[in-house]
Amino acid sequence: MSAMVGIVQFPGTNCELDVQHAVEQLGGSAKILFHTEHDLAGVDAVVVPGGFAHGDYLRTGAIARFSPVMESVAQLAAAGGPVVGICNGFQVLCEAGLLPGALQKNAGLKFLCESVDLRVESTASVLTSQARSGDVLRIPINHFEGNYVCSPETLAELRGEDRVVMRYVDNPNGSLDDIAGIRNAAGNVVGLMPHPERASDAMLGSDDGVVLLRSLLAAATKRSALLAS
Amino acid sequence: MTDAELAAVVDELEREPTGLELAMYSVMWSEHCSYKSSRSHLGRLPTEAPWVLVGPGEGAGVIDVGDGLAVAIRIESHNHPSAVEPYQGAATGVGGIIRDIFSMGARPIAVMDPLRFGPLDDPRTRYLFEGVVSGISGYGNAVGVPTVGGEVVFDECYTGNPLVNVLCLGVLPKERLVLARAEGAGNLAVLMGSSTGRDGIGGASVLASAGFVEGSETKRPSVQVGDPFEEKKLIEACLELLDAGLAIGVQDLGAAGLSCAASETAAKTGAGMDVDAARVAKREPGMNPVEVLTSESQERMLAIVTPENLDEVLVLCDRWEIRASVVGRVTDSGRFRVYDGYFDSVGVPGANPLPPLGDDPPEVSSDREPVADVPIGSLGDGPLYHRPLAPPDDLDVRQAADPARELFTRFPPGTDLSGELLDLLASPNIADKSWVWRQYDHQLFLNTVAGPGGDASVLRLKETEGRALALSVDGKGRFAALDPRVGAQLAVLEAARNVACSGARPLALVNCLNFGNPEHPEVMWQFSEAVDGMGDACRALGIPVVGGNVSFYNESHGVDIDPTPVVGVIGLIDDLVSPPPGIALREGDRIVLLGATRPELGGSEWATRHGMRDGRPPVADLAAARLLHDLVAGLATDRMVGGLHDCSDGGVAVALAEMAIAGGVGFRVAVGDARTCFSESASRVVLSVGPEQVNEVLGRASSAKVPAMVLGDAGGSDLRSDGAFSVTVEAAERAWRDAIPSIMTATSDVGY
Amino acid sequence: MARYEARIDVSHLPGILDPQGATVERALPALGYTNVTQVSVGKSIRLVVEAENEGAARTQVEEMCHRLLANPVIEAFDISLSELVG
Amino acid sequence: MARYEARIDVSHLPGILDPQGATVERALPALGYTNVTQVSVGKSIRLVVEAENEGAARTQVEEMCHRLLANPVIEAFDISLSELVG
Ligand SMILES: Nc1ncnc2c1ncn2[C@@H]1O[C@H](COP(=O)(O)OP(=O)(O)O)[C@@H](O)[C@H]1O
Ligand SMILES: [Mg+2]
Repeated sequence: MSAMVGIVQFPGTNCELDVQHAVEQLGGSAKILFHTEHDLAGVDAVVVPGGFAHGDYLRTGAIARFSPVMESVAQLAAAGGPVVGICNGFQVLCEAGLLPGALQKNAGLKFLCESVDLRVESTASVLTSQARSGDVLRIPINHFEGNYVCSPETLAELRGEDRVVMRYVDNPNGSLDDIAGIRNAAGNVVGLMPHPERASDAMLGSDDGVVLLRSLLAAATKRSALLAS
Repeated sequence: MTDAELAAVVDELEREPTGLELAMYSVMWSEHCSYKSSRSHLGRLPTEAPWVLVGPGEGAGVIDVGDGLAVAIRIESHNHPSAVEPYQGAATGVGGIIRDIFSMGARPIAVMDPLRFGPLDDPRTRYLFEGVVSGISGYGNAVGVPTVGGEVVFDECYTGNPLVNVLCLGVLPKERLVLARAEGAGNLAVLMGSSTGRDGIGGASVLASAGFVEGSETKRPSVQVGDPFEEKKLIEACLELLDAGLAIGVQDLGAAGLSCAASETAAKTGAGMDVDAARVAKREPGMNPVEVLTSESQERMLAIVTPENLDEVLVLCDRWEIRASVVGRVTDSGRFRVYDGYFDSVGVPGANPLPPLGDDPPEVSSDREPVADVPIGSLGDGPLYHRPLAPPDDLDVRQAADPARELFTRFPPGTDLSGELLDLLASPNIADKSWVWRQYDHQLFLNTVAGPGGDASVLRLKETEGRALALSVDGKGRFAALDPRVGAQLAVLEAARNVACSGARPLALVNCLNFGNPEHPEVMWQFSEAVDGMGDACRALGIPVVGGNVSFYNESHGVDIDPTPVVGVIGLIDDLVSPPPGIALREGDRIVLLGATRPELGGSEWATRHGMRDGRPPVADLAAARLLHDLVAGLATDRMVGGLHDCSDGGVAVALAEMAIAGGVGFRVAVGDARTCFSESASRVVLSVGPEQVNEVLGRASSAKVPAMVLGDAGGSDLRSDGAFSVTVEAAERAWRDAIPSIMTATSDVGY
Repeated sequence: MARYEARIDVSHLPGILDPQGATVERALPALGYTNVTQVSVGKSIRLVVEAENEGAARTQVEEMCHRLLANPVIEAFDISLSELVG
Repeated sequence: MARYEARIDVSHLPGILDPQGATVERALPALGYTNVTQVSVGKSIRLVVEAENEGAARTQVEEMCHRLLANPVIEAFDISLSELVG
């Protein structure tokens, strides 16, 4: 049986079916996890997808992180399971404390939906294991709050531990140190603002996101094998 | 409401109306809700085709696109609310049109936004432009419906009265199609979504049915605030309800709020409806039935459900964290009755419920006399006007002018037109609009094969084997001002031509008719002419009109806007195996122009930039257009071209420049003098064709009886037309790309 | 010239929908707070303005609120000023 | 039980860039305001809480701020309470 990717759906989430479609196009299996669920039964990896959980009201991710499903996601993360937050999902993971820092409004105070170039910086993560360091991928961003900030100490730590997973080649939103994505120390929790699922089919203009989704599927498969043994 | 209308109400009821009845009739019989000035004309539009499942008159038009799939489409204006509060006006416009689509059982998958403002050198205009675009972005993105294309036009006639039109498209499995119908006495009307507030009271009638006076304080209380999060939950809940077969019908609450939604659903089946105002969740204490029934609070839907299904419906709504309560009951009385305290919480009449928390007990709760009791059909059956028509006095004079002659004198053959070309590229009407559409999520759902920035937007239908939709919205107000009949035809032709450029065949059209004050005979004449022109063009191209919207009273300080019929055309691509060619020039290609060029500059962008607004619009040769569209769709489908682009604003010189910028490659052509460079002759398309395919392309054109001419070659880094202009691709791109952002950032003097 | 710190509280006009406030209010019980009502979320703006005197400072801040900082169509504002010394 | 109105002012931590404040500050000179500096834009939250006494109310509101209303990574908060009578 192939590994199962769980995709979290909060009220207001809108990229869950897109991630599911992209995963399935690559031969993976995925299912939607409603935010009220406590049980991740049978899921080998979790994606917290993009959208506007709870309308992004108050702060992006602020309310979502209290959802029952997030407790289980935190447990999975603690147990070394792959957890990836894309866009709004990245914001939720930061609010939940699974990743450090926060995402503020873009420097230009405008929503941005466009393709950007991303440089892969660290391959020691469940999202980039199959990419090469230095690769430049063209992947769309789609956010108003993608401007990463953290304390100087956190930044030093992220840099020192090779935890910046991807950087913008041409910073679109004012993000600190051009950060587009980061990982936790173990590399099993990753957050990134760009949307790999939107770059997973040449028909849509780019398939540069496929290598990221494949990395995630590989990590899920590995975990599923680990649990089986 | 006029005296005659009031007399008609008294006639209908055979007594004086109650306060609530009067309020309901006055909103329902407003221009906005009743189409009383336009109805007598709209019947002249063609509406039928074998693939049309639902035509005009319902929430949205629905067409069959094959493979068991149908598409719902509709367009609406939100002009007046956007002039008062641009962000919220535009946001709630998007919210409203999306509700029209999912109330048919369709999942909304795309929005388009044809917009019109005054010139950008006016600070108020910049404020409106910025606010409207952020409102569409803020609402559309958060509600999770991509905005895949649109239009922005700047013209002085819109300075006091901007136009904000929004189109929405949804897909549905054919068997999920539902019409908003209330049937079966004893069935319940469940109000879902936001609480009902005092916002938007009298909105439809006050804002859309009267001229707009800038800065008018009195209209401010009716500003509505959009809540895209609530709407997103409503979309999911309503589609789940329909999928599970739990609702007989759902109806959105739009203009005239609950009075319209509740009466309309029942009037369509000849049933009756009792509504209990006390059962409606209110945002503020002390709201009376008049306020409750006419409130236009956003994000509300009415579902008709059987009593047996009620519990399941409430559970489903609870799962999506939306409020739901029984507020009405279907009857067979043929009457629309409103009570204030009549139902218990599960819709059993005759009970005497506790008032909602914080409310005083309704005064009339115990006697259970209705506070309104009217024949149910009468609300929707407003007056019908045959308003007088007369062409504007100055029309002959305006049409007699010939800007081509004057411009030819100023720019005789041999004049270097490089500066003119750069100036046109930097005109906000022609310049790059990515400042706008970058703010819109235009990719959600992974359907967007061609997004904004080209001719038509192309959406694949993932649920099918390779089918795709092409969409374009266009309006030609300046042409319509000079000849409304021809102007309307040209709008249809341009939208259809854009769709053809992606290889699609047109299936249907929706229109948004933005006009001035219908009490002016000139405006009604323009309207009538435009309807005829649109009808003719649609018939010639075989495109049925499946829906529309009329917006009158677009005027400021007594001056009407140019007549602005906007159309959206949707086309179908049967088998999309790779992205359509797009507009980019390809190095080494030959450049071919299809269609005939005449010295037509009346109403053109070039003439307007030189202060000339008069003349005649380009000829709209409908038969020639049809031949061109068929030829072009075939060339695109068979991938006979590397790129192709519709020729419209700014003429062939601008079309070529846009293709060069997109391809990052120059060209050398001979397009003649100023009159042919910038002429806006209709029904032309520029092709970038591989040298080995040129002969076949020319052959196909000749057998299709479409004029075709090789203009020159693509290559190099200059845009050159012999004896006319020569600029670098870089300079052209800079002029085109920087125009709007530099105006919008250099002058961040926007304020309220 | 004196310097004043202005603290401007921008809130929704009564009767105008406040989706943020409503959403936060709905979220609180799940966090164990069942005793909280009437949540509203507005903006709080701080700035420093140089002016002749407090009256002049207030007039200017009010004007800025009308023109830029608050949207008079849907928002109300409330200004408090304090002089900065040194 | 008494009822308290809490007014919570959420602002950016010093050293954390405030994109909204920066934008407003940049826009002001074009409007003719050249004497305004240190603009910051934060949130102002109001709510009503029922509690035994002011101390209990404050403790709860503080906890709500820590957990939900403010993000300690980037924001500071300031609470003022007033008892509602009647
Ligand atoms: N308001 C808008 N929203 C989204 N896209 C827009 C908007 N205005 C223009 N666009 C996009 O920019 C491109 C160029 O627009 P336009 O010049 O009006 O095209 P055309 O002349 O071919 O009709 C189109 O793809 C259009 O969809
Ligand atoms: Mg076009």
